[in-house]
Amino acid sequence: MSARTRHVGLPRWIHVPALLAGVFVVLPVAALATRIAWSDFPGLVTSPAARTALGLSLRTSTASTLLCLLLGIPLAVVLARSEARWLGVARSLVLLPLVLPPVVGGIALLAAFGRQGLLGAQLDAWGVQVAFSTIAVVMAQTFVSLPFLVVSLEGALRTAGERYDVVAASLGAAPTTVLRRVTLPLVLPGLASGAVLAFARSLGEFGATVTFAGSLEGTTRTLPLLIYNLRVTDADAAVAMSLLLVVVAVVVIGLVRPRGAL
Amino acid sequence: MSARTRHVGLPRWIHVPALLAGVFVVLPVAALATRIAWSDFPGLVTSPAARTALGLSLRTSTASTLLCLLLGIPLAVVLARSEARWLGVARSLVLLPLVLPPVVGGIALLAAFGRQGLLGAQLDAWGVQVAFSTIAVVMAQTFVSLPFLVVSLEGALRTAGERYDVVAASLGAAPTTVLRRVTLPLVLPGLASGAVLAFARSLGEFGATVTFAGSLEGTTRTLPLLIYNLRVTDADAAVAMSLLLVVVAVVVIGLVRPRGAL
Amino acid sequence: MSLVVDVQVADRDVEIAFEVAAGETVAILGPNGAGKSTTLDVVGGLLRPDSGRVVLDGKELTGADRWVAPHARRTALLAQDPLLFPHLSVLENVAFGPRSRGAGRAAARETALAWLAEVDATGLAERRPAQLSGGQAQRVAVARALAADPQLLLLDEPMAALDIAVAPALRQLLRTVLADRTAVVVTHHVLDALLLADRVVVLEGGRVVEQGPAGVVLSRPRSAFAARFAGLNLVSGVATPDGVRRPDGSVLHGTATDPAPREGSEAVAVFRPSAVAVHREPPGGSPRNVLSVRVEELEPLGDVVRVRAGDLAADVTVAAVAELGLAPGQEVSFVVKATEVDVYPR
Amino acid sequence: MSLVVDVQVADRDVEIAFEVAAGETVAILGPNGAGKSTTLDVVGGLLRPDSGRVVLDGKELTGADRWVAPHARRTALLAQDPLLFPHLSVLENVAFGPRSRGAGRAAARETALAWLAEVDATGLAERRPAQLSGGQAQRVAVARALAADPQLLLLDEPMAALDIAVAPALRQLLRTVLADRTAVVVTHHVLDALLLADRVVVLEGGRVVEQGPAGVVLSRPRSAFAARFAGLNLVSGVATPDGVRRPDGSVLHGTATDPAPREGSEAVAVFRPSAVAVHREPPGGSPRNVLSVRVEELEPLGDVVRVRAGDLAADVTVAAVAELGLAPGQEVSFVVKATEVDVYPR
Amino acid sequence: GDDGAGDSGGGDGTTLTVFAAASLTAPFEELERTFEADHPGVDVKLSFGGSSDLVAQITEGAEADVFASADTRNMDTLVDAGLAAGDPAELATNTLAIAVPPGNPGGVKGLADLADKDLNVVICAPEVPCGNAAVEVAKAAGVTLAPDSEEQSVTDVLGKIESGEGDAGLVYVTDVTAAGDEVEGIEFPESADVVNHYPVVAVKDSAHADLAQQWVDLVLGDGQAVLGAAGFGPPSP
Ligand SMILES: Nc1ncnc2c1ncn2[C@@H]1O[C@H](COP(=O)(O)OP(=O)(O)OP(=O)(O)O)[C@@H](O)[C@H]1O
Ligand SMILES: Nc1ncnc2c1ncn2[C@@H]1O[C@H](COP(=O)(O)OP(=O)(O)OP(=O)(O)O)[C@@H](O)[C@H]1O
Ligand code: MOO
Ligand SMILES: [Mg+2]
Ligand SMILES: [Mg+2]
Repeated sequence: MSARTRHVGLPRWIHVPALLAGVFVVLPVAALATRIAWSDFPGLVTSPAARTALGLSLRTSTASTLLCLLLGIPLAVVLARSEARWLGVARSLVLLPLVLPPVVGGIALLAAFGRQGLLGAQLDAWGVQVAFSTIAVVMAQTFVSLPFLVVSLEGALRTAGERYDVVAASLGAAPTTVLRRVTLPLVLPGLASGAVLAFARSLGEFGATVTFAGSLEGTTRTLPLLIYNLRVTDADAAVAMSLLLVVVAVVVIGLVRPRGAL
Repeated sequence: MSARTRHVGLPRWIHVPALLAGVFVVLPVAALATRIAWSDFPGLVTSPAARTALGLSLRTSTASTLLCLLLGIPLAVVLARSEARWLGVARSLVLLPLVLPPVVGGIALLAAFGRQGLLGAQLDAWGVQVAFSTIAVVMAQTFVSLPFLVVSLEGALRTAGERYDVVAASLGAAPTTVLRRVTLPLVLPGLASGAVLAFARSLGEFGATVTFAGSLEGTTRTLPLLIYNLRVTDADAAVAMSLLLVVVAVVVIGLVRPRGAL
Repeated sequence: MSLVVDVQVADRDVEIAFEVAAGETVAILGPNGAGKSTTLDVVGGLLRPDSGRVVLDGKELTGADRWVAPHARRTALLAQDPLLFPHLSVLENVAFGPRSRGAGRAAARETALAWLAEVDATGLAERRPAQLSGGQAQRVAVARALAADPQLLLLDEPMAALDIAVAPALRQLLRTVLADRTAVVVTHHVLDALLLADRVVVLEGGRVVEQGPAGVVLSRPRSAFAARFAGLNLVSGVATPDGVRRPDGSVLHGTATDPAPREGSEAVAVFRPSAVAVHREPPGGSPRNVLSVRVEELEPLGDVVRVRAGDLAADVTVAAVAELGLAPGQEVSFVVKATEVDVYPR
Repeated sequence: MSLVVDVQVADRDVEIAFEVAAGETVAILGPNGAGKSTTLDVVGGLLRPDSGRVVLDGKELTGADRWVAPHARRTALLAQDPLLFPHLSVLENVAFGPRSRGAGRAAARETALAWLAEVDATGLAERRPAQLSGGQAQRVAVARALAADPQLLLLDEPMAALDIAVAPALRQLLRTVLADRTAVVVTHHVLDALLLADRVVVLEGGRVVEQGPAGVVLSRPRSAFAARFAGLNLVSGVATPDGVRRPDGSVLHGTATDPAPREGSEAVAVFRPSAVAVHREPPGGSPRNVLSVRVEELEPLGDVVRVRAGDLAADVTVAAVAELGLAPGQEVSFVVKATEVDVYPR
Repeated sequence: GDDGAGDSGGGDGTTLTVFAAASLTAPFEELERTFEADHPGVDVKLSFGGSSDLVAQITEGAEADVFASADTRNMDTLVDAGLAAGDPAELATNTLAIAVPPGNPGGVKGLADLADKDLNVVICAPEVPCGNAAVEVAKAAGVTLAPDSEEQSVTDVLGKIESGEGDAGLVYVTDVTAAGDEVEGIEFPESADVVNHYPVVAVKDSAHADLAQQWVDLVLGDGQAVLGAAGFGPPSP
């Protein structure tokens, strides 16, 4: 069969539910936008509190995305390439943060890394203080975002297969070289998709952060936390910042996605 | 090249970060489990409040997963098969619920479907009251879970390609028959993965639900909301129910996943 | 159920017109990119031409303001890759067409079983496509296409993917099946064209360059491609009393056959590669044609090696290749006796 | 850089031993599933045998307690699919091997350019693999394998994916390249074995069934596969004064060649398909061998058709096929003159 | 409540929906049992949350029969929206206390210690009632608090103290009582300067106006003992 695509039409009715789905997702965001006095918008989103929170959000989300890449790439590679039986279980466990309500995720993180947590005494002895620090924010974001990266990347690795890796090895490339110069470059689109999903999820993270890291301006109060706070006293500002968040996310997704398919 | 796999070893160091990643995800959940008096566990998770909340969670998550399938399958098919330029934008928009902090998602849903929302007057006129009802819970869960289904399924559809669809059409199958008997059966594993992700996300949904649907026992108080409520007054029960949620999720994932790859 | 095709696809530079009579099988031949698959796609409704029409049995399927969807055309397209639905059993695959056309479950099953028997695959009914060998799969694909009860059967290189062991049986099957059907077959094999088709249409560069009864076109080709396809050497030029004068002035001596070409008219000289001897130096003696050529390719064909040089080919033994030290780039002489060269009008 | 292979892979029922002298090229022949790729994989370090050893130039690569990783072996494996890294340019592809072996960027680039020149692909250096034709890609793959400076080159059907137009040029290139290298080539083409290899090793069912100089094995095969591969008919039995007695008692008359087989010893009778005439009825007359067979396959080969019946084959013209109405299943007589049959010891 | 049947009037009985500030959880759950015992066939459904969330929900159309707020500001919002049936009545008062983890690892003695930067101090964000109260108390006492986190709700503050992350937090007296053994409470004299008032009102257009009023009456009458036991102070005169 030729590479050229030959098209079969879609049933016409299918556009109705598809449109409905699109509207269901987009309408609420659009409705949010109608809630806002656009003349105040610039002022609202450039207030010191907003700028501080946005800066913190971008910094922590970037850090947690990097951490996700650092931890998630090796995990995805091992999951995709090993054939051990226990990996089936491991693959299910990695999805846990996806099911846990973020607040429970925060409680779980406290149970593990809090002062009285499993590793608390150990961390204390090393002089590491995660409570109420920006590190805690990054950890919370990483915890909830890691599955996104791992799932996307593992799928891409399995799809790509191992043929080029074998060729590279037979040309004299050591395993690390194969990974760096062949395996990963080949799954770049999948990796980009995974990183975008992880970044987006980090940017929106609220429950685990507020539970595990607390909420202090400039240190732990990310944009979602500020929005939650302002919701009561300054609904306009909250809505404006929500839209800001949406815009930031769309820009990031737009910048990364065209190069690879999601 | 033969179908037989030929293996290239992984670099040995890669198991270190991979293990670290696994530990980072699993340790908190394990730590949570150590917090619990196991003798009390059965009593805690079978209290009337817990049973009511679990039942509600299972019912609403099932409903929202079905709704995701109903809306998401057509959307994914259209996104995967059409080549219109504007679909790039549409694809980005579908990801919005992923970035929005769930609480903001809830606000947005109120802005669209609440009494004072964009469609509020219209819905009121029809006598439909969605906010703060069980329907609202399902809507909130659907809103946050839809992107998971659409992203998984679209990827699977693109990977599968259109070759069999063309064959089916040339054998006389109308577009709807092609969809039902060829296109969808062929992407069943991707569809199953997407549904599992959507179900898991629905099961853990908290922020959008509490904001858009409130927290009323039996009507809108799902398991995550109950856990949040109990967290202070009855921490043991909260932890026990969190583990219950984890177990339910793992069982569901385990039941569905072996048949398809994620 | 006659077929009239007259279509233009501008961006592929394709302009093709031909007809297929009711019950007739036409083979489409032509080099890669000639427009063969494009033609089948247009007829099957998978591609919309820029202009032109496709008329099946008097009913316009594609026209200026008419467009019948692929599934409503009653044409069945069988590609070179069998593409059996992997999630259905063999029986369900074959029953797919009848079911899609509205037959009930039991009726479709019966039709399917009948066609499976026809292709000698009854025993495979319950298997999944993954459990079939390549040849079995292709046979089932044929049954599936036929069970859809098409008014017109379109086959795109139906045997290209088959290994040498199963091709003959399938060719035999198609021969029976196509005998009284309207069909269009794209093929790269002379034997297929000869055994399956009543007529052949030869495409080159998106145009029909030659057409006619299969036997005539393949034994007395007039176009370069048809000659190469039939495994014959063809030299075209102007008729002389005892041969053909090429554009460079040299004359290839041959024997004029049946309608002898008028002197001075366009004519072709045709001879078989096995009639060509290869020499390192031009040999002496006279009743022979000697052509100086540069070897371009050596291509193994069974126990002989085909030596290609430009448009011409010679078949020699493996031993001769070794003896002459033949290799691409070498200058050699192709020698062919005049009695082996047929000359006829172009 | 001699190679010694003596390995067993139990679950594939493969037990193979052979040697390759320094600078020698060995062709591995054999039917599908004979263990050819398995052998290359073991030598290349992609598969660990159950027992046995692989020794390259005195250094044990695979042994009872020794295992050199694929990337440290200095062997380069070139598969039939070129598998150029799609994200790298042609130049970067070719430079990949040198870079991996530790060469600096500039040095690797220079090596790569030299090899690209060697395969006549300098002009393609900046292209992406997707922008290459199949033949160009295969040429670049050869350059890439050679640039890795392997002590041993392993080629697995390097020309199987090539269309007829580019195969000859690549064959020519490999001929030059392999002339003074230690290499193992898996091939299904007699011409490749003849032109590229010094020696051939024939595998069947995971065992070596025949080996020897390429010319000898292909012109005087002793195994059924080698005969089929060389396009020859082979009948084995016991030597009689004027031919070979088959197990069924019938005698195939032929001419004993050079070392005439001792009467009563195992011997083979070999003849070319083109020496076989096909008749519908057994003909009268005597100096001929007449074999009654049932036609199994008709296979087009250039301008002749190969008629297969069991282990035997006859080449006839397309016209003869039509005239005799040949079709699979038919009972016919294969007739071959005794002078066309070579008899020699097995 | 024990079944999740309907929105407002499930089964053969009647459902009374009470929206109440989260800090009222324990006493209201006890009063639910009392009320249901006195009104056979009536199912009381309680919805707890931040007062401001609850007001927002009611204005967005949630069907509530009674609303009990943790502060007057949010009650005013409801009244201004015209959703209150009559004037709100005060049902209790509440004051702040310092919550510390069991054993008081930070050695906290009084409000002044909450200015210690070396301690992990957790308070509510100024936007929520308890945070507003914390700011006022500190101002009145002339103490500059050094918070490590300004939480979204009392619940979040208690969560940090229970888990031992925080050494000291400012919450309501009643929250300390509700949390039981998980935290220790330290009362401090300056708390008297800032008293939080809890108003309650029946919601306008309630389908069960009578029952709603009866709930209000219960809370203001017999319920006072239960509220007192939970640590609340009596309504201000
Ligand atoms: N999708 C397409 N868009 C534009 N041109 C195309 C497309 N597909 C094919 N073509 C061009 O149209 C011409 C005819 O292609 P077609 O596939 O019909 O050839 P073919 O005769 O079937 O060749 P082959 O023997 O290689 O299958 C070629 O020049 C080809 O490059
Ligand atoms: N991964 C595997 N596990 C078990 N057996 C295998 C595996 N791969 C191949 N085999 C078997 O090993 C035998 C040798 O296979 P191999 O691939 O070496 O054959 P080959 O000679 O290369 O054949 P071909 O000409 O088809 O490439 C075959 O019987 C095959 O079925
Ligand atoms: O409104 Mo609250 O929950 O008492 O701070
Ligand atoms: Mg084609
Ligand atoms: Mg092989």
